[in-house]
Amino acid sequence: MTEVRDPASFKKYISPLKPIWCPGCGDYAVLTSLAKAFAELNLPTDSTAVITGIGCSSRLPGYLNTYGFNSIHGRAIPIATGLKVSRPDVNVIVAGGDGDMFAIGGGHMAHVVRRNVDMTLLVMDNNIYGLTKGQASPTTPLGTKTLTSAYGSISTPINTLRVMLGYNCSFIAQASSTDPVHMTKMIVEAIKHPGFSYVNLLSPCVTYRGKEQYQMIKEGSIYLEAGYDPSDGIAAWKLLNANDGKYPMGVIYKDTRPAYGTKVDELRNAATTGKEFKIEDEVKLFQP
Amino acid sequence: MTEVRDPASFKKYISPLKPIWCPGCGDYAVLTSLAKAFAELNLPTDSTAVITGIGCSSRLPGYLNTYGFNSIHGRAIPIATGLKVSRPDVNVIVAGGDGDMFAIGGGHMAHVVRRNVDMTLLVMDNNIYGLTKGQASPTTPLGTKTLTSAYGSISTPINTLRVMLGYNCSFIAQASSTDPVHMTKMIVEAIKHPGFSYVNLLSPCVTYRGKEQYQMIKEGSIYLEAGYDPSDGIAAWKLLNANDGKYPMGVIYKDTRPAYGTKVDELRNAATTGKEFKIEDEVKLFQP
Amino acid sequence: MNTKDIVIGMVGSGGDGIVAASDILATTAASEGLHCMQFKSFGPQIRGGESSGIIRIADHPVYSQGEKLDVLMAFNWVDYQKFPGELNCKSETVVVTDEIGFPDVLPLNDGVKPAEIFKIPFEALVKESGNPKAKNIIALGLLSEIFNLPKDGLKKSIQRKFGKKKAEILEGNLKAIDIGINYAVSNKLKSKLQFAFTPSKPHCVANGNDAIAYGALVAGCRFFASYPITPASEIMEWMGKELPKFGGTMVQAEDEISAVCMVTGASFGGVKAMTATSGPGVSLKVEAIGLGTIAELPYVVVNVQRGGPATGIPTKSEQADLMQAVYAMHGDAPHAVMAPADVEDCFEVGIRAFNTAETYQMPVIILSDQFIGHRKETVSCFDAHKIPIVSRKTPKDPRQGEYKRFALTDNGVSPMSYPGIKGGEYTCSGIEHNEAGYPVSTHGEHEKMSEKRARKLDVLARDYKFIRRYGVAKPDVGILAWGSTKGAVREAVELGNSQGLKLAALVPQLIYPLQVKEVEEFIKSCKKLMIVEMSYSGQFKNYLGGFCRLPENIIHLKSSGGRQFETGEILNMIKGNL
Amino acid sequence: MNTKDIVIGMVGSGGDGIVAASDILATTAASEGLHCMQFKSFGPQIRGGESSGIIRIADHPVYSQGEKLDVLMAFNWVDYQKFPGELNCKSETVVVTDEIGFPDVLPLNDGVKPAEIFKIPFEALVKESGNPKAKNIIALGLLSEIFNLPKDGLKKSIQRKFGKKKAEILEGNLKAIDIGINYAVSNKLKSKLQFAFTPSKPHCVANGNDAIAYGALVAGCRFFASYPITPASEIMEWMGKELPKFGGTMVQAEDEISAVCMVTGASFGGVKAMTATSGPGVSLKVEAIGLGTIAELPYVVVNVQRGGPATGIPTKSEQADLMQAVYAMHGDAPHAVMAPADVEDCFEVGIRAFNTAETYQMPVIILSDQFIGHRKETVSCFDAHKIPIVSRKTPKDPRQGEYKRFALTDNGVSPMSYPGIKGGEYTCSGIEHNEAGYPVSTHGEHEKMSEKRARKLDVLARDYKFIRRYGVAKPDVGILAWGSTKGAVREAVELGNSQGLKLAALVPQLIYPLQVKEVEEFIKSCKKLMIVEMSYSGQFKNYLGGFCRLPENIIHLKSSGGRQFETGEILNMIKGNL
Ligand SMILES: Cc1ncc(C[n+]2csc(CCOP(=O)(O)OP(=O)(O)O)c2C)c(N)n1
Ligand SMILES: Cc1ncc(C[n+]2csc(CCOP(=O)(O)OP(=O)(O)O)c2C)c(N)n1
Ligand code: SF4
Ligand code: SF4
Ligand SMILES: [Mg+2]
Ligand SMILES: [Mg+2]
Repeated sequence: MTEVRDPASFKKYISPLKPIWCPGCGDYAVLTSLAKAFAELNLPTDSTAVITGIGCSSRLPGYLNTYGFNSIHGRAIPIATGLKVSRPDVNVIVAGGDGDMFAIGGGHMAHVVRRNVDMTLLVMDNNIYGLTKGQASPTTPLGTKTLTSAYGSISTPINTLRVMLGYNCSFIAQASSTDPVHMTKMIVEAIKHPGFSYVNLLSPCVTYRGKEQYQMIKEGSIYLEAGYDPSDGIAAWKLLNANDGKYPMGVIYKDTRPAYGTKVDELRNAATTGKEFKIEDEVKLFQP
Repeated sequence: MTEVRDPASFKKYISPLKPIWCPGCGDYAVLTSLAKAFAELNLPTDSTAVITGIGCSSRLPGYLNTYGFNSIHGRAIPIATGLKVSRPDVNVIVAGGDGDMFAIGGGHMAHVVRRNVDMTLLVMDNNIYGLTKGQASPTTPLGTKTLTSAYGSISTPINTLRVMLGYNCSFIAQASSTDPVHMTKMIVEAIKHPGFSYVNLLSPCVTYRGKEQYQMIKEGSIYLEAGYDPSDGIAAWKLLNANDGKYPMGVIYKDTRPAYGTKVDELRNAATTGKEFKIEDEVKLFQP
Repeated sequence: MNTKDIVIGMVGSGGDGIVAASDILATTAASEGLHCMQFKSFGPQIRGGESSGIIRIADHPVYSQGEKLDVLMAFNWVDYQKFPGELNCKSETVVVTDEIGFPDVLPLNDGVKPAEIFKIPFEALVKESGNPKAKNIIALGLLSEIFNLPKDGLKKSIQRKFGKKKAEILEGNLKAIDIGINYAVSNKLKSKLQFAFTPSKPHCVANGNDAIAYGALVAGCRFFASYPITPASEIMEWMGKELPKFGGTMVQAEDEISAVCMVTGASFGGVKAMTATSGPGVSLKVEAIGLGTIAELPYVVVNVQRGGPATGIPTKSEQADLMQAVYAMHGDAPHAVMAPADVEDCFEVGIRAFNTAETYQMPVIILSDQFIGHRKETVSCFDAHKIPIVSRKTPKDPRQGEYKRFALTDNGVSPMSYPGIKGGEYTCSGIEHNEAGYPVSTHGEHEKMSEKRARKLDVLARDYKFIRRYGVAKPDVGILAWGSTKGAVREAVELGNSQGLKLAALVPQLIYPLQVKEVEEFIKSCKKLMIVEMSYSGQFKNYLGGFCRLPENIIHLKSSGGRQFETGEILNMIKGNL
Repeated sequence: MNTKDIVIGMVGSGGDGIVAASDILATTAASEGLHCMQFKSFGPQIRGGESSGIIRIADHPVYSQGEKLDVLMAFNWVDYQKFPGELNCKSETVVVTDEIGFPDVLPLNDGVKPAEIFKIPFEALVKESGNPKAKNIIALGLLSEIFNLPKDGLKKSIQRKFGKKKAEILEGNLKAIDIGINYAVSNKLKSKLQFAFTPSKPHCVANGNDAIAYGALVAGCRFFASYPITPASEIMEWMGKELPKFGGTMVQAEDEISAVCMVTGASFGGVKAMTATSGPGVSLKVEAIGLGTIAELPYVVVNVQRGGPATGIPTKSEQADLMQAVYAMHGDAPHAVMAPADVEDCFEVGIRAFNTAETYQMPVIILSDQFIGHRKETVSCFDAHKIPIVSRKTPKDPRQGEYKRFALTDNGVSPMSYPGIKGGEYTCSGIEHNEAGYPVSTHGEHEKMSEKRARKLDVLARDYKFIRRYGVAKPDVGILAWGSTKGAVREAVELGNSQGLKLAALVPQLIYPLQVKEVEEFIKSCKKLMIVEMSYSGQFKNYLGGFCRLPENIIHLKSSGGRQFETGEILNMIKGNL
């Protein structure tokens, strides 16, 4: 589907560091799809930054030749926000696990959405805490036995797509490691979107959720058809409330609000009203 | 509307401490309405606890004769969760401001909702940070000039009702300080609801948002009619996406999922399978 | 009696305009070239509650809030009693008060009887002015006549304050001043206490929070993210207004964690960045600051301390976040802590903190406090070009795959790239790493990197030049203090020495790393050591003891917050220990 | 040579079953009544990467991981080199290894040449077993024959481990043991090093994390909330399984802030509660713990320390969260810190921490570390009734409006009510308050309450009875250490004294408040003081210096984490300083 300009050019985005990921982990496909998206968009490595928290998935930046930040658990979004707002010229990708982004980091989500900071969030959702070796995550299905739910999980999982729609996220899409070509396409669309874009990536954890996860995703995937209108919020809501165990794949919702950067520019214009300010003149503020 | 058993009996819930609130603050009506709801439900002061964070609104517990906790900014929900889960016999009310609950405390919301802890959340929403003297809050309208938005706020406010619906909150209602009788009624229904219930209380801050807030709320209030079916999530979504500047008043959404306590009980049954455990026998877990 | 140094306390209810009046007095002092220090205190009520203000005006520099009040202007005595320990009178105090509600027994401490009492028919005067809100301005007119405060300056200040409003408002206030003056003149209200002053060149007047903000702007700060909190919010509010004028951005974050993380991201992006908060906020930022230490990111965190622990007393000052600033981060986490000691120092520390952060690539915590942050003080006009501005060292022409972000160097500082620098691409991380930034987990590599990061502190402690020392070379009593206690300490040293004592004080600006050599030399130079601090548990003493062998018998003046040390109290303790 | 004390290192790749093998050896030792200490180490790979295990087995109690390896069982040498500094050989080390991939030059430190080398045709033996996963079990059979390890115990352990699985799995593993034994017998593989042991009554075997969890359960903990983190997650996982059996609840919180706040709520509700985490988690809990100190809420926070700062080295041990545990909270925030020194101590500290929290109504931080938390160790069987359980003091028959939650008392402790107690209704808060719990903001009331809260620490330091001291009464060198370094220190003291040195050690269990009297007495009793700690910056020394005047010349053995001290290294440093 996606046409990569030079089929091999994505390799220049991949660093020599060997991933610590388990053989078969869904994150390998994310890494490659992301590099391919970079290649397709021809993003320069030096003006692109991939910001993550902590988790298996959050190791991502180390395996890329762009600028990267493998920070602390749950804080990729505010770190990326600080970077993007102060350096609007940098292409900023935020990535992380379901735990990183929706448990400890969940409090930042409503706010990055309402600011509509122009960057792309990739959640590598495996329904488990991988790095810490198999505890329940916010998206672990009810009843699942994990290290921290010995008798089966009793908390309803978060439907993250629905939650993002509730926040009024400017771009919402879904893809999975079972279909890397589609994943690349979704990432490209998300990066192109002006404003905050979110792509949920179903990325199996073969070690703590089993290889069956691949099968499950494959069987549940429903690709959105041409007739689907992602600008219709009511339709999107209905889609995400179907409760049919299916995974809608594609762009689920999209609007055209102005991004934060645009609003910051307007604010600066309002503040300066065209004037030039000199740092030493600020002392006037303190004169009696 | 609401029938208080003994019109004066609510007074026993009010403590002798004089509120620090400004004259005219909407929070006075919340205090009285809550006391009246307690009276209506005849809740014993010693088995009722009101848990808040920090803010003008969060001073609430001090003015009540129940148990109370005026804790730290943004943490009322997890504190209340710990209390309720470990002491299911206590009636737990969580309350706080729009900043307390949706800025610093926002990360807890999705999780208390998915656990569906049986308690009632009252957000005293004044669209501003009152206690710190007038900075923008997550619900401050776009363009508003505040101490921290000298050139007008540039972040889209959170539609908290819509966000809670996105979380799949088990009970969502709205009331306002302009109509304390209706407020009492909503609080009573929320407390009665098994599972997590949320009531958004529009409570004007006369000092930092002006007395006009009362007028605005009064004019914008639309009471949900008898025909409205709060169990219909799609209808609720449509209502909250109307973008007509109106405030729907009443029970907006309601479902019947089992509460956390019920699930904990089931889990315990699964763990014990009817057996009695002795503390000293646990040593067997360490025998070779 | 003529005085060149007068302390005026004012107290009243919400509508009385106490704060506005004392602000006007501060501007008056500054515009007449006098020196002043002014601070305010409020009751718990959000609005309309009791408030009080104390202002000290002198024709020489002042370092503390002064001793007890020379003048107490009490609109009413119920409110007066809501500030126990804050508005302390003595038998020389002159009281100006409303004739209505004058109590049979004045509720002053220890039955103190004031030297003079002027009872004023405020109701009538307000009626005369036709403006129910003019009481405070009338009072200023009265005070200026009774105590010979600068009347022209006062009118100028009124002009400044109300000049931009409608003409009738300005006129009304000028009239109110005259009503006050005229009443005093016609009733021959003249105190024995007369303020004797010679006007000179105007000073600037600033509070510590604004001064830090301006310092940061001058240092090159162009990104600021924060979350509102008393008593630090003014920094954010100032930044929100001024940064956009210089192409910068202030973001109000959703919480303090987010704020420091935004700053982390900006720093990673090569932009000078700051966040400001108070104790509760720092408590939340601890994890991220730890990240800054190992990722070696330069940025500044301001803590305007308030009473703790937890929510504590948000509107009052304390010095009990010291240990937190130094030690809160888990692991060995090298960073720096600096403390301004007065408002002027806030501006300089604002600049030096950025210079330090950029030079050593580490987070720098500025420990201010409510006393400095909220008080207004006359300062010599801030010079944006006094302190040279330092920016981080970047790699020259780095090559991808070869560039070592964490190269081991003599001083521990490695050239740092950021997005936009071609070939400098690297992955920044909070995981222990090797020189290239790749994750490692052996003791050997951890030890090497721990050593590298710690080395930066050694170099900083060695190279930091500013040492603040007062008094004689070989003191009988030498005082170690920090931050806002400097004021009373400095004054105690100068007053004590003028009385024939031999005192000295050392007040470091760089708190961590401690400049052990300088501190130990000071300690050795003293016959007896005194430590003064506003922390019940005596954190500064504990802190110093961790690095220096303290002498066995120390005079330790410590107190929990919510008040300020007085010069006399320090001197008395010294005298009692000589 | 016969030995009663053997240290066996094992290393291999992911599928090799190193960890399982060393676990089986630990159970074997415990079931034979021997003593052991066992620990593991992994490469960065999430799964399938290299792993290593070291186990020390002896017929007497062991306190440390022992000196260098007596036996190294290396499945391959590429993996061996991924653990530099962890699998240290000496010239007496006996090597057992695969004949395939045997290198020309063994990559041992400093060119050490092993005493004996046994090359094993593992491929053939695995083929013989018919089970590609049996390599580790075959190796155990081999080792047991070569070094005379307890064969019966080994088989019993296999039985236990696989007894609940399918019969063929059990049989396959028993067969694998025999294949190993038989190969060694028929090839006369007998080392000169023979383990000489006398079986006795079985011990328990536990890791520190499980031991703390059980201690807490015994102490009455019925609510536990936490967020997963290495190396603390096992506490939560244990609690999740066991608490529901006793009517308790484990909640996996959305983050660490939430976890400690849930615990705060439970404590407010009168329920004993705990949370467990590691450094990054504590960094996030700081604000809430501060709340616990002023709201005077009893609960327990466990920090299983790992390498810092920030993410640092999650899988390795360090002792650099000490200052954080004591000082991270803003304001003066009285609480207690306790440190277990070994696995058995974890159980006791688990109980004592709750007793302390409940008695003094304050948060108690348990500072464990990865070394204790993850290692398996034989312990005398935990006695649930050994330490009396303490619960909080509640008010008798309180009356609403009269009950004073924060009543000033002699020891600072005020009777504490909770929901359900009629008349005990009060508003708990983090705002400074008076005795009734109402908000206050004056210095005077703040001082009073600061004093009350601090007093509890004085009483605790005075009344805490457990003092851990080893060695002679008047040592030439006295060692101060804490936590997991106890092992090597204790062994160094005993070994040194057996060699004619005069050594002693003090290892406090109560870290904060410091029992200054006892520590100072100890210091005075020593000719020379040594401080041993696993922190690059030397936090323990800084900490002690804050409260005690330390002697001028201290022997300071400090190191960043990621390794353990060896007995010999401590003794050598002592000898070099005598
Ligand atoms: C503050 C903090 N808390 C906890 C941890 C431990 N931790 C590391 S990764 C992780 C969760 C990993 O799950 P997820 O985010 O879903 O990523 P995955 O590994 O599944 O890709 C946790 C809890 C940490 N590093 N820091
Ligand atoms: C950790 C922390 N950050 C910041 C503050 C300062 N603070 C106190 S209340 C408040 C916000 C108040 O707004 P809201 O929650 O809407 O309550 P309101 O006063 O409007 O009722 C803030 C920022 C604090 N006390 N603690
Ligand atoms: S543990 Fe799971 S998520 Fe982590 S690397 Fe392995 S397969 Fe991937
Ligand atoms: S500041 Fe606003 S919210 Fe606070 S008490 Fe006053 S009116 Fe109410
Ligand atoms: Mg995950
Ligand atoms: Mg509000």
